[in-house]
Amino acid sequence: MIQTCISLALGAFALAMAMNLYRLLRGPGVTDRILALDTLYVNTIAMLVLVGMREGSTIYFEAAVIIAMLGFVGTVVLSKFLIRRDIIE
Amino acid sequence: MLEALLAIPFVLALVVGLLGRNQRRTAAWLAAAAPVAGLVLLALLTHGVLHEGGVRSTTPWVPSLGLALSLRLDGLAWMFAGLVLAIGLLIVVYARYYLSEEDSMPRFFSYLLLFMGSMLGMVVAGNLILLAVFWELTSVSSFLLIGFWNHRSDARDGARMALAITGAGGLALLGGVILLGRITGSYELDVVLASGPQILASPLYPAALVLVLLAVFTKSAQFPFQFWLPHAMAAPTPVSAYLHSATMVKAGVFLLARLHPALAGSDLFFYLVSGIGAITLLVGSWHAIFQHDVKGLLAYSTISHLGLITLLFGLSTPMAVVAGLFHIINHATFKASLFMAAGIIDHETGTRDMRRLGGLFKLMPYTGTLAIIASLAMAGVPLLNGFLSKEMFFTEALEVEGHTFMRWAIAGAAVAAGAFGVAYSLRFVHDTFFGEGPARVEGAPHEPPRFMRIPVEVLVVVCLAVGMAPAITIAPVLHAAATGVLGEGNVPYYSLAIWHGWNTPLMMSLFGLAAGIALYFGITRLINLYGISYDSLGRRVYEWKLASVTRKADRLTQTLGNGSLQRYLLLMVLAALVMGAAPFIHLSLSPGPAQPMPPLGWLVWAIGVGATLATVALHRHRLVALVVMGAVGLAVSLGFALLSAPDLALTQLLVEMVTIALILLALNYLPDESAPEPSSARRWRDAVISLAAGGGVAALVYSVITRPLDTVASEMLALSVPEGGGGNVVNVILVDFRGFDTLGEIAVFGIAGLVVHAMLRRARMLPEARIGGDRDSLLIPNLVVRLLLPLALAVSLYLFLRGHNLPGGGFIAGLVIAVPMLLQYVLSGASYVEQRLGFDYPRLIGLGLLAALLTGLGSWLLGYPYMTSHTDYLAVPLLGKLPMASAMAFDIGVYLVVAASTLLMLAMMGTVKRPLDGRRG
Amino acid sequence: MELAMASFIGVLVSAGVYLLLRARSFDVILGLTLLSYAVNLLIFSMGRLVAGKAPILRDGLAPTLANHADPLPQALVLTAIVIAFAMTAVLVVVAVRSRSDSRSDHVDGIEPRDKGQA
Amino acid sequence: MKSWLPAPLLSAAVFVVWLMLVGTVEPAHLLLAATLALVLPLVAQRLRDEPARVQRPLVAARLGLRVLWDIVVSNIEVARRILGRQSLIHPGFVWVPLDITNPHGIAALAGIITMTPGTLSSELTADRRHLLVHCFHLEDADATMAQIKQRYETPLREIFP
Amino acid sequence: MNTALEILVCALLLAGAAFALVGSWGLVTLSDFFKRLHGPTKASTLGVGGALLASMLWQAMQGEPSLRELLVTLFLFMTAPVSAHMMAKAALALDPSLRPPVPPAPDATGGRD
Amino acid sequence: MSPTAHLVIAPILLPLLAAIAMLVIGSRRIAVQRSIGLLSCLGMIALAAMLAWHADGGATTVYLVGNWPAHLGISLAVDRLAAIMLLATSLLALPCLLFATGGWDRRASHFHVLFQLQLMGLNGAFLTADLFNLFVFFEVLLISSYGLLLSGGRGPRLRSGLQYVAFNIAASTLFLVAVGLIYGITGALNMAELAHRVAQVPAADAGPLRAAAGLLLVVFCSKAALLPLYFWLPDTYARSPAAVAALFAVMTKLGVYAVLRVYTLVFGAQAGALADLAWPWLLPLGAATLVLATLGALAAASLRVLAAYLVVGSAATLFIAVGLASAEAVGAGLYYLVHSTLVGGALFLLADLVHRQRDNAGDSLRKLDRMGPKALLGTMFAVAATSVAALPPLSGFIGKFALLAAVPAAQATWLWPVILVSGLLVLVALASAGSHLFWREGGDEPAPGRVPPLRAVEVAATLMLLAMGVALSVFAGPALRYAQDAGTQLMAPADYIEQVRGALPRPGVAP
Ligand code: NA
Ligand code: NA
Repeated sequence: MIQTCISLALGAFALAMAMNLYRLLRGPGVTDRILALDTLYVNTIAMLVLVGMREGSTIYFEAAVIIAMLGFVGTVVLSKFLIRRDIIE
Repeated sequence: MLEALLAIPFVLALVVGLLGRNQRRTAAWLAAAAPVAGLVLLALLTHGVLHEGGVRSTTPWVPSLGLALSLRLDGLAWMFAGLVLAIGLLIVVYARYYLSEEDSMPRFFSYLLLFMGSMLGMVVAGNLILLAVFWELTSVSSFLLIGFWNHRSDARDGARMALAITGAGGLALLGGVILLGRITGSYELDVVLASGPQILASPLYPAALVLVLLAVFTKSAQFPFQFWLPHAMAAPTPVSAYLHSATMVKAGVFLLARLHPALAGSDLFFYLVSGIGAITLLVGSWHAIFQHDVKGLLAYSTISHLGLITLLFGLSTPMAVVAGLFHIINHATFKASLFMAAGIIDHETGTRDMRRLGGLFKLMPYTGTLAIIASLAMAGVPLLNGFLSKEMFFTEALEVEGHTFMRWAIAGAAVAAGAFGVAYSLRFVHDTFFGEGPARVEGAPHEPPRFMRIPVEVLVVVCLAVGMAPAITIAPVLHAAATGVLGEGNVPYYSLAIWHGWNTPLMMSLFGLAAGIALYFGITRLINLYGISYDSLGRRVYEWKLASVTRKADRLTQTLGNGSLQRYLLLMVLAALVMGAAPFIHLSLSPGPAQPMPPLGWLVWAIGVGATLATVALHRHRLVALVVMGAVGLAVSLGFALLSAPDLALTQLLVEMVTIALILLALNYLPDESAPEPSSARRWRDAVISLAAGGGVAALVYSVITRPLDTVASEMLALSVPEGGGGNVVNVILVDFRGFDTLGEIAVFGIAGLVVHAMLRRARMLPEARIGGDRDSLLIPNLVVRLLLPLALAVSLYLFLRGHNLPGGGFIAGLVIAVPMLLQYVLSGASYVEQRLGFDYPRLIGLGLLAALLTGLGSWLLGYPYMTSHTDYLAVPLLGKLPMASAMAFDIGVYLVVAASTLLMLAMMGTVKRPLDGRRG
Repeated sequence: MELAMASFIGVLVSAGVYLLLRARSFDVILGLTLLSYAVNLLIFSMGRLVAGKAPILRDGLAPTLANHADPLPQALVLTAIVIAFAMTAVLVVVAVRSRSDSRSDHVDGIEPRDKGQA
Repeated sequence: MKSWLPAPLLSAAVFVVWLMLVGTVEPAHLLLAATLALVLPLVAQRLRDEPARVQRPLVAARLGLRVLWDIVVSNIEVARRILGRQSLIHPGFVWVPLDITNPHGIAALAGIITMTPGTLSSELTADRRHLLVHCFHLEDADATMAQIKQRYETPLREIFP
Repeated sequence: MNTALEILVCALLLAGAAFALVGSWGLVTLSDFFKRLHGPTKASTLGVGGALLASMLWQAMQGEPSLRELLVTLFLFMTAPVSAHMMAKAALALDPSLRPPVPPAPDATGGRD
Repeated sequence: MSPTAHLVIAPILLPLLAAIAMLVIGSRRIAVQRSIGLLSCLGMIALAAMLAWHADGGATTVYLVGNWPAHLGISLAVDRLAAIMLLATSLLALPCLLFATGGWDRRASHFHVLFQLQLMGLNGAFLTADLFNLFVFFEVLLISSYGLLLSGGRGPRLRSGLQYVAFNIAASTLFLVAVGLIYGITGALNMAELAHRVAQVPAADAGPLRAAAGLLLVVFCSKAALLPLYFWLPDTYARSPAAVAALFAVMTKLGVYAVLRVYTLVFGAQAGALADLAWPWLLPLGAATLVLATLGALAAASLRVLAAYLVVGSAATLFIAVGLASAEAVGAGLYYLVHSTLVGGALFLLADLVHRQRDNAGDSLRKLDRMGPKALLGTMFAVAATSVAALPPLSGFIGKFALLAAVPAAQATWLWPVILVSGLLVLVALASAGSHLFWREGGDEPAPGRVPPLRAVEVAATLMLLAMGVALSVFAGPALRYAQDAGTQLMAPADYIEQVRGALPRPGVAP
């Protein structure tokens, strides 16, 4: 049962990511794309965790931690660029 | 002794060259010492030459090439060496008084001695390659001598032309002697000269002959290469007298004589050499008549006499060889004296233009007499040496065997050239010493200093002595030389009497004399000689060729290397396409079975491909493209994660973050958009090429990865735990199996930091655009990120410590600390962070590299190769056994370098100064 | 799976090469970045594509290629990623400095329209 | 005390995070965690002007639970609106005047506002007196403002005085 | 017990997935940036949070209890607001007209204490 | 393990250690940096000499880094070829560094560190027996070269630097593609192991493997500046700082080295279906490059561009030697390689001296100007030019003669003219350049103080390189013998393969 649920959830997250991809490619604004990328990252965490569950493996954990902890870096620097252009002042 | 003979001029050249500009006397004395010493040595060697079949010595140089410092003094070499040294001595004396105060005497004599040594080396070389070596050295040293007055453009041009032509000949000679070496198996002259029949029979003979003859014809100014010699007259007169009458131009005919036993005897040789000789004889003597420059006249005369000698060697009969050798000596004496006389005239009047000269006999009768005697010798008037060899030539011309047409042609040419020779000799004498003039000359010409005349006197005396008493003066020398060429016992009988009765040659001589006189006066009657402006066709062809080659080279170079990176990269891509596709003309791709695709894979594929295509589509909008490309990175790292490569996934993620930050930092100084491209054709072309490249790579990849692989990695898996001490095989490979790669990798990474540092620390750049207003403190993100930092440190340490067994390791850990630090920079500003956490990053990089280096060196102490890892368990009370792999210490180095270098790059990018004046650039 | 990987690599190469051949330094940087993704994937896939078999040894699982993906290409890719990053960093800085010094972000340091006059 | 344990809460966090990471409580790791808990905040401290000091742990815990609950509730609420008709959504900005002055408190407030779906803290004025909040569906600006101040700011002012 | 837990795990998974899906759906369909910005917070809170909780429970059921997923959640909860905040600021920077005027400062009594 | 056994790796570690020492000590103390750098260079010469002497026994010495068998770890190997390359590099490096101490090293940040690391990269590339490790060392030396080229640079140097960096990154990318494919097909990276496996590769894999080898060839040829991949070089070299450009004289040789190593060892005569893969391409391309480089030299507008084209030409000449693929030709090529490295370096140094002595015209061959100490510079130029133009008796002549002698009759009909005519045109170009620079004067008298006096170290460094070239001529016998032995060794790689594959790790280490 759980395996089925995991697969369903994976499917849902995959679909979510596909939708993120749509927004990423479609835009229209650059902030939309940043947002899409950010969401893509966040959904990736869930995906990695779910794949780990499905395979009974813990090796995806590090990637999940790294994304959770540092995945926002891209968003922050891109936004900072839009705010100030000079990302390190 | 032979070595000493050769060494003296070179050593003295060096010594003289080092003298100061004002040490003129010392230079002259030292310069004179060289030929004097040489003549003494030569005299000492004479016995060996005349009675012991020559003197030889060999010092190995490059044995594997058959190149040895073989010296060989036989009769021919002896005669030439004598000529070089004796005339050289006279030239030194002459030049001592000829050169003016402005001319650097040490430099002149240094070059002159260099030339003298080269010439000597060429004549005494016993090895063909060595001969070629000295041959080229004469070209080089003559270049320096011709260009001695280098403030004059004619001197520079003349020197370059001479170098180009004779240098080309030298290269041909090199080719020719290599062929001879291939035929005979040796470059040693003794061997080669003894292999005449073998050489003539070889299929390589024509090529070898043509190459050698190219050298001969260029050096001895034979048609059609004769044009360089008149232009070499821009040289100081001593140089002309020495190089362009007595010695260097004789190198060609010397080579003909030298290789006569090896090369002569074929029809090809006969027709080529005598034919070219005859043409040159006529062309040279005819053109000599129309020169206005005294030295120009003498130069064309020299060309013609060299043609005569060449023709004689082409005839190849023993008598012709003797005659050729004889004329070499004779020409050297009278022509050198004439050049010196011309030099005196130039010296005294300031011009060599016969249109302005004239009537000098009244002003300098003594010099005039000497010059007239030498001219008569040149014209082949009886009782002078020129007459004797010319008679021998006429005799030989009449005895050309078997070729009726050639016999008549050559005999005719001989008479015609004789007449021309008389004509130009007359012109020389008449237009300088008699008639009207001198006009428009500087000062009052008078007799030159005593010592300037002596060399001329000596040479004229030789002309007279040889002309009147050949048997006692020149006969032994000639015999020795002829023996050197023809071999012991092969020298024919000949008589050097001045009177052979009323025979055909004498008739020819007399006819020529009469015809020459008639010709000269006829010409002066018919046309105004002074009105002819003369320019050599050869020179024009040469210059046009050179100019057009240079121009074409310039255009081609500009077209090819047009400074366009796009072109260079395109060529690389095309080259790769060609090389990648070439095998499949014959071979085919044969992929194996593929695995089914899991659904998640399609998602990742879609993200990757979609984002990649979007990146290209949007690339002109840079920020957007960058955002979209971020998803490509995510797809790649997801791919890694799903395909069993957690370490890669982590690394890719982290590098991605830093890369984006870096590129954004750069974007601050770049335009927001790429300028539109003018050419859509180019875009389409590039698109097609790109598709081909991508398709090719994809096909290759597909065909490779669907086939089985037998890899060394299976052993690595097996050995990883027992010998590498770690369960994360990727990490064990990185720090142990292939730790040396990693050492290089962190070196690269560290260097990148240093390069960025070096390029930016003093740079001043203005951002592309500025957003006004004060900096936002970004309080909220700031506080979060500062809270995050210690936690990230903990994670980083965690990833580092367990990297050997689980995903992680020094590199990843280093980035995990660098990225939050990057955020600190972004949110708090560089100065804030630097004030509080300012590290000397370059030094940290050094320390990291040191840690890595020393860890590897540790194993030396234990007697193992560099980087042999040692794993041990350290028993610590309370904590139990801790694994202590030396590889982990290595990883500390990685960690330090990665963190320090990343931060250095970001910090440098973030702290670029503005230009002082506020403007770009 | 192999086809997907090969085609992804192919797309990356095409995109990378196309951008590499553009005239602006920034485009070249993007192109090289895409090419570096392609190369990393290429080397990686040379160990063949295996899902769920990370080369991390565990007790009870024989250390063979049947149970684990080929670790060697992974190690190579790690090195390649690092080196590519280092190179990108240098290229970025050079591009920026060149732009600043020559007032053009053209890869040849000069605007095409100025070329005739230069 | 202050010099070598400048931020006890942070130290505790490091300690816990380490143990969570390694997933064991072996003595070696306890010791290591303790060491890190001492050392890492010292490093980080150099970047921080004023450390966060949490005064009322109980209030904090209660606030935490409330936020979690709000997250669930507002998630559902927002999900419903997303799936519903777009024309019914009326987004809007609200400037929330701040009474809280502790920067950590402000940061926490902003974080909570953002994490609870439907509201998004967009900007803080330079004088830290106003927080711009974007609401997914804004019916009554004053009510929303009051709710934020009452539900979150008040406890936060206690936690971060 | 196990079944109950299993059901809980499934519920968390499906709920999380549903929220993530809705959030991303919002990202696709909502009409302007600030509205879209609200969508993903769903994904990052309940969506991922649900998955993480499920994973944690699941591991505990396997006999390998671990709190590491909690760590992921912790980090995510720390960083996600920062992202959103920064993006909002970026959008306001791009189009300053969106920003309503700052009201006058609140009265001093409510201010600093 | 005897201490001398570690000599093999020492040429890599020594410069690394020197660089580290400089970094740790800090960049402010220039005197210390100079001392460390010069000592390191001297040490490298000593090491290279010892290795060369050792290699002359004919044996290939293998060093197993990390004590792993060659196919698992990374191994280094020294044969005559490697020894020659090491020696040439270290001999070039010392004068270059000395030249830089004349003042450039103060202006370019991290100069000394980067210089040492570039040497580390070069030495590593020459020593390694592993294809991927070769890539890594390529990158080490490339990135150092970027730094050396660009540090302290502005304007035009940055422009050509951008091209150089981008071009080389693209080439490195291609390198990785090729190495990846080769691994994917053979499953190994060690070149000896590869040699073994390539010979047995199944027919189905031959196509992709040939393609991979072809791509690799493109990479090496782009480093070595072979047609059509040389166009980037002249600008870059001409705009490099002198000491750096001079050191770069060895970089094109690195490409040639890599071709020689890989295509004799891995895809050489014994490689079965892939045998002798490179030679058919190299000979015509080498000849064509030689012609074009010669034309470039003829058209060069400045002495440094001229020198750069001569570098291209010398690499092309080497490719002709390599393409002939015979022991004699390769031997001649190796001798020529050392010669052209030293003399090419000297020419760049000299060009810089000239450049600074001509206040207004620099080293332009179009503009006229006055020159400071003409006699000294002119003599140095004459010696260098004589050597470069392959005029006797200097090393260039011997190298070219050896090469001509090694051309088989079949190819001689077209190769000789190419080599000889290009030699002539180079001679013409150099004679024109020399006569323009040293014989023609014009322009204004430079303002007092504008032309700095020649610095003794710089002149000494240039003279040192020239003297090395002269020594190479005087000792041409043993030098050429060594080179030809190296050629023989290369053309029969069985011993190398056996030594590397058969090298046993030292037993007894307890992990
Ligand atoms: Na080991
Ligand atoms: Na380790």
